Amino acid sequence: MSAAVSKKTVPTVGASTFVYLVIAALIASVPWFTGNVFYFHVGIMVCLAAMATSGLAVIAWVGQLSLAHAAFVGLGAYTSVLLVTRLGLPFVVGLPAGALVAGAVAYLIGKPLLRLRGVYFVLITFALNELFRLVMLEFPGVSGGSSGIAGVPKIELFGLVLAEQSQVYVFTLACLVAVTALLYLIRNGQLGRRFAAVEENPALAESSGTPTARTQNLAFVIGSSIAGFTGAIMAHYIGFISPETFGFQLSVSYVIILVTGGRLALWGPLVGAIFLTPLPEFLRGALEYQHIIYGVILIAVLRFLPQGLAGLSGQLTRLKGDRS
Amino acid sequence: EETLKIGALVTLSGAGSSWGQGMLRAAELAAEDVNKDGGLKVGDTSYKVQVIPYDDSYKANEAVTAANRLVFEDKVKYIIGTVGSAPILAIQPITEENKVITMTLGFTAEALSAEKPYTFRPNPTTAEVAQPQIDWIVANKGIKTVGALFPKDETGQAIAKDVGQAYANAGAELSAVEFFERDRVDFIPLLTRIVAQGVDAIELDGNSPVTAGQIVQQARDIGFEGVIIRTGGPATQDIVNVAGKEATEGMFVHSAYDPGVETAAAYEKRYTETYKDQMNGFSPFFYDGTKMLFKAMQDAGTVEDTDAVKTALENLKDYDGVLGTLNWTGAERYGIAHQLDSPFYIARVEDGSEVIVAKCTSQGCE
Amino acid sequence: MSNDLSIRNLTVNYGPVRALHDVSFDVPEGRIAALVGSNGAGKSTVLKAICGMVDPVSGTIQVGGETVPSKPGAALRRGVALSPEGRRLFPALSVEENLFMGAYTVSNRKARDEMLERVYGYFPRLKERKRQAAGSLSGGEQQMCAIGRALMAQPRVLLLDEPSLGIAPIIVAELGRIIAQISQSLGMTVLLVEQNAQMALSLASTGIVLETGRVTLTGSGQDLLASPDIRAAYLGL
Amino acid sequence: MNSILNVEGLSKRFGGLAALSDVSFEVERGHISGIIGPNGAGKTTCFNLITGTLSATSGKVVFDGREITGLPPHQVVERGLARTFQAATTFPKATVRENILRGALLRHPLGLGSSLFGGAAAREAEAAGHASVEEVMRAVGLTEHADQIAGTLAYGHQKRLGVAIGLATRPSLLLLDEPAAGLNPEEVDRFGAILQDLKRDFNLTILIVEHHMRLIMKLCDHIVVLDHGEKIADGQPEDVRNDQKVIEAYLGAEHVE
Amino acid sequence: MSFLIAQSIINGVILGTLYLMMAIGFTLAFGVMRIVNFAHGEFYMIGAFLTLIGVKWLGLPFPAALVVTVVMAILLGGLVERFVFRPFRADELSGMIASLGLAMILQHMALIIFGPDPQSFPSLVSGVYRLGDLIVPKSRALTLGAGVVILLAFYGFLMHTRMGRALRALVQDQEVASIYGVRLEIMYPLGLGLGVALAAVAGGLMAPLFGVSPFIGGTPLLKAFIVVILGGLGSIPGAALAAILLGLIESLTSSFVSASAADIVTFALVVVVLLVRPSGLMGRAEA
Ligand SMILES: Nc1ncnc2c1ncn2[C@@H]1O[C@H](COP(=O)(O)OP(=O)(O)OP(=O)(O)O)[C@@H](O)[C@H]1O
Ligand SMILES: Nc1ncnc2c1ncn2[C@@H]1O[C@H](COP(=O)(O)OP(=O)(O)OP(=O)(O)O)[C@@H](O)[C@H]1O
Ligand SMILES: [Mg+2]
Ligand SMILES: [Mg+2]
Repeated sequence: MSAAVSKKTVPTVGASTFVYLVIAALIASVPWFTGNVFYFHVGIMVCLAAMATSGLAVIAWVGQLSLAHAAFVGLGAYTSVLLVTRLGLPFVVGLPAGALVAGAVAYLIGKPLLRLRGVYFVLITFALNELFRLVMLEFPGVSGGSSGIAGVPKIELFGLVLAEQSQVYVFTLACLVAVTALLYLIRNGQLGRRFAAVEENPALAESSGTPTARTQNLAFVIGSSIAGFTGAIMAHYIGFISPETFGFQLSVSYVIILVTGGRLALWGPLVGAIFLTPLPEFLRGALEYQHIIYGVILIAVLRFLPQGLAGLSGQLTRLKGDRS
Repeated sequence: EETLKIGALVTLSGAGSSWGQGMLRAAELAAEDVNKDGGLKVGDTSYKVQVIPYDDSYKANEAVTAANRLVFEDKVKYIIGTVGSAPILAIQPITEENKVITMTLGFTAEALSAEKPYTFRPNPTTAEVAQPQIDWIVANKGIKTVGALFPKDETGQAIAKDVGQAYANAGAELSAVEFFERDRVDFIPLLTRIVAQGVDAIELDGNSPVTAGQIVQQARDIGFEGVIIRTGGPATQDIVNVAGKEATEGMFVHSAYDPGVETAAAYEKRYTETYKDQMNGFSPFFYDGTKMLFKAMQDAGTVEDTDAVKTALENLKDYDGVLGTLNWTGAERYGIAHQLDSPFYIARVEDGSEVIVAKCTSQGCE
Repeated sequence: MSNDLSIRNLTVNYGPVRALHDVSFDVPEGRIAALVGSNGAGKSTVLKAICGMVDPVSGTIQVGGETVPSKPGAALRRGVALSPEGRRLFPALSVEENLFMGAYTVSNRKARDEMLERVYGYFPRLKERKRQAAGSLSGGEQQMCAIGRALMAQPRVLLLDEPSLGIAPIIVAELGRIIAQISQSLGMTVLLVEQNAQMALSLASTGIVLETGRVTLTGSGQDLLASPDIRAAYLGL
Repeated sequence: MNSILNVEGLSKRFGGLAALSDVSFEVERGHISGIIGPNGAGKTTCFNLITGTLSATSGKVVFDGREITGLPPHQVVERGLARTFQAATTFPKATVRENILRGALLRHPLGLGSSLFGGAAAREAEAAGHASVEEVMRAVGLTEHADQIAGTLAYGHQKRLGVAIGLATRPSLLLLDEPAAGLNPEEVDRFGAILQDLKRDFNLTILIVEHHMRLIMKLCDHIVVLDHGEKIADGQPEDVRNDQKVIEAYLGAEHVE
Repeated sequence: MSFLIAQSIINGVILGTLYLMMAIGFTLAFGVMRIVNFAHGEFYMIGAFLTLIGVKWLGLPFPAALVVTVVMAILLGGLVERFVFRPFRADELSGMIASLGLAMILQHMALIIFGPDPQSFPSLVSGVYRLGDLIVPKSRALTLGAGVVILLAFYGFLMHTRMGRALRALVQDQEVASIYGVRLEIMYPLGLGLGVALAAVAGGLMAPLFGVSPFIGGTPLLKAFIVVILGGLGSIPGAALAAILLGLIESLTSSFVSASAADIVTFALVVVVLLVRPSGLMGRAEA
């Protein structure tokens, strides 16, 4: 029974935080060392995955696991793409609108939805994600139907078109830093305390004055907005969206990133995305074996790092401690 | 000797992998041909052709990542792929901008256009084959009404339109059309409804081989005795596997090649012997397509300047492929002549095998 | 008279915290022993160690002269059943199914059904509620079910962790009689952890006092009941 | 009479079972009142109905002059009516201090902005919260366990922590469901004294469910007795203790003095 | 019209029973073992292949091939429990992710071994039973009959035997179950083995109807999800009700509205049911 060893981290900006920041900065600058466009592309994908998963993490902090996250990424994507392509609005309007619409939808469905807990929530969100996909397919006038929408304009910030992958990378990196900072603030403030209370014991939390429904809904709205925000960037970077893009598999991939990264750790989404997003690239050469190897790695990580990759450093320290 | 890298961005996992594998192997066999003779001679240089296969899992996002890697990391100038429509649309911004020539299977009409000069499609789509084949069948079998089931995706919807138009032109009517969600395995309710409308024939075009097989089996199960037609997309063997010989007896299918044509039969033989596996019907198109690409490089005298190669490829006339005489067409339909025009056949299924009953070109069948 | 349960030098750690130091005591066959001590003294830990729910650092546990390995289930196969702290019923199973789970290893159907009737006799409320999901019982009803479940195993050694917790006074008195009766007529050896030291010690032939993980006093139940220290510390007199 | 809580005709059915039928009583401000009754009598159900954890089949609950029937639990707490649970109920992965702090949040709330971005208000609230936590910990005797993870506490300590979390919400009426279960008689006595102190220091009214008769009889100003979901007696400890129905249903012969 | 309605109802009930079979192994793993088993569909696929191997390669009669499939599947399930799920017994979420990994491994192994193309499966029976104008394909009637027998046997085992009870108890509190003598090392693999066997037998039974390829697992997984959500966690009667309902909806909407409406109606129903009755049609309240 070692389940009881997690601790509420008291915010201390000490040496270790500094070390982490330096490491993070080093990792972030890898694409420049190589100078290869492909590395910038992978870097962008890592940032996008980490951002979307951060949204999922916020929802996980209140003890809920959403399999509808891809649908919210999709909502953001479609919102922004439609605003930009149909109404000719600039991306800088489409981006926040994407986040806003995703958040608004989360707010509307959150109340009835969040009465469900645990696996039921997992399952209903799965159904919702499918529903999103089916509904989008049903209205091709809006969504482009199954053909999707191709030729989405590139990201443009106040007249500056981000045509190069390296530029997009800088932009997504900045967004990721902002999202991570937001997560940090949530977690270390009163809100984080409420989230944790709801996660650990909702009945007690409710009875000691935390409005669990509203708190969960807030987390759901924040998380889904982050998803929508990510979706908008993703759509304009990839340049193509279709309902299939935001299927259940994408939701699952975020869940995998979250759990392997560390479900309750602040750095979980980031660490998970840095590890898992480029992983297929290392395995690509193995072709038909690549998915088998991926599956094995996934199971091994879960098996040997139950706290996720973000728990790795803690586990190592403990190991060292045991030896000495 | 130098190396010429060709990307094979195809689907190797999930439901599209039948096609993906057929395309990849076509490229490999084509590469083997030139490598065997000491490499591809372009100008004064001999290139050893290396095929770099990547899997896109039939997903747009994956395809974009793989395309980025092929174009920027592996620095390929030629890509065989993608299988799917969504992936090709998703990677075109990268490939077109970087002047990478792609040969896609994607059935979407949008894949080819004047704005996308580096994309070619070396296989006919329903749009090309439907009319002549349907004209022939409608005339020969006296069909008035036809029922059809299509998957509710890009390909299914495009095909439904083309096929419906073709039947109308041929003087029949596609009177009962159903779209269904992928993953569906039970078609009895839909077939019940279609059969209740008293259709003369059921059209299978646009469905994956497995689905087509299930539809055939279930249609026969509920007692449908009319004609079953598969207009486009070679998949007879798979359909027979799923539905059984009994149910498929007398079905009319599209066939990409006539085993009577020697070169085609030889390719199939080589394929099955090399890979110990039955050949996917699209494979020969991509074998020919890759070979045409090689020829274009030789004609252009360069592998680097894809503009020149592209022009050379466009200029290939009456290319003598394993499937017969091949040309580019499609200027009317797509605004650019990057669509392969090849002969094809109508076959009747007898005891699980195809028996050719008519030979067609885009002009008509006999 | 042989000792049915014999604990020798039992030491248990929870991570860096030592919960039990060198605990030793014996319970003679067919007798009742009471283990008393304040919150956090380590009483429940003793019972968990016997059942293999925690791994001792050192020490041995013997039942009927045989050493019990520290593995869940091992104690049961040597005839030890526990009614655990916090009831820990199987909440989605019905009351009766919970009781049957107690008799999981009892292969004699007749013996099982006799014991079931006996348990229902002790706690008629359980019979009224036998189809109700155990998780929706009231606190006291759950406690009865947990005791009944342990009885259903027909153990030679019965471990009860605070059986009177949450039980109404009228049933507490009844509970005392039941425990005395199962020890006498069924010949079970009982190790009783209780906050209600008055009841426990008056039933027990042996009393063991645990303080911060150490045995500080053992003696007959009567002697301990009479001891002024005990009266002050545990009986509130 | 100056009552802080009025329960009027409260009933609850679970399928065919009437767990509580038409129960009415009042709790006087500043008093310690008790609910007793045999196992399954409906005491916990009654608490659940008052605090909104369950919704009543019928009946009405008035707290501090305002009806609170049907309000969700967190609103009930916000109005000053807190409860503890019968089973040991904590935030098991957090420390004792953090547990209590989560209860204390209620009286030191922050807006979304200052919760996220700190500032003087946040620091002040945080400090006030911590001060309040220390006070509560001292009152229930958990100070020495302040940094232990709640899930690893001994049972008795977990129960105390439950009371502490309730107290931290600074209620005017505190409902305690068997708070002394798992304490030995000496500790029960001490706990009784603590309750008296709490009542005075925190200006509390207390409604308590307990099976420790000594505690109940000594502590309570007023007692309600439930049996089979119905109120069978209601009055001063002496009256209740000598009520024949109560003796038969609940106390048993032993307690007749 | 009334003919079409009657026929649709028959089709729907048959279809529902097929769905129930696809779902039941998942329900077991989910409701009893608390594993959201994303590899369920792959086990179905493996069952289909095992039966295919038995019938086509070993020349066994179909029932014998099915029995071999069940035995192999139980063994496979036991092994998988031992080497994949064991560390996650107390952790639903990690178990779920592990099952995703497992699904990838299994599907791609099948892809490598058998190739992507569908395999031919000899059909067992052909023709239809006719009740007046109404039609029941014999092949489906056969599968249906076998399925119902298997389901009833399984339900009896789970609800009314000592082992079944132990399985259900285990998941609620493995520590207490084990101190009452339930052997975890046997029961966990057995429980998962049974779930896998149920999936595999469904695959084997439906192979003649729907064909065999490495990708046939998607449908049963999806249907299982829906059936479980609708029916309620771990409730077998609930699953039965949900599956029949699903079959009827699909059949009736497909016959009278359109096929794509059927899917939207299905998912909308799922959402509505869960909002009204969060624990599913017949589920218990706790989640
Ligand atoms: N899982 C655990 N991890 C760490 N410490 C623990 C754990 N369980 C118990 N402890 C500690 O071990 C000590 C003994 O606990 P135990 O539960 O045996 O006490 P007890 O005598 O049964 O108390 P109570 O009368 O309150 O039930 C306590 O200090 C407790 O905090
Ligand atoms: N969800 C439920 N479903 C069915 N019956 C229930 C449910 N909850 C409680 N009950 C029943 O209602 C009755 C009252 O329960 P309650 O918990 O209120 O009793 P109590 O007075 O608190 O008893 P105790 O002193 O044992 O804690 C009990 O008989 C219990 O079995
Ligand atoms: Mg204890
Ligand atoms: Mg109670």
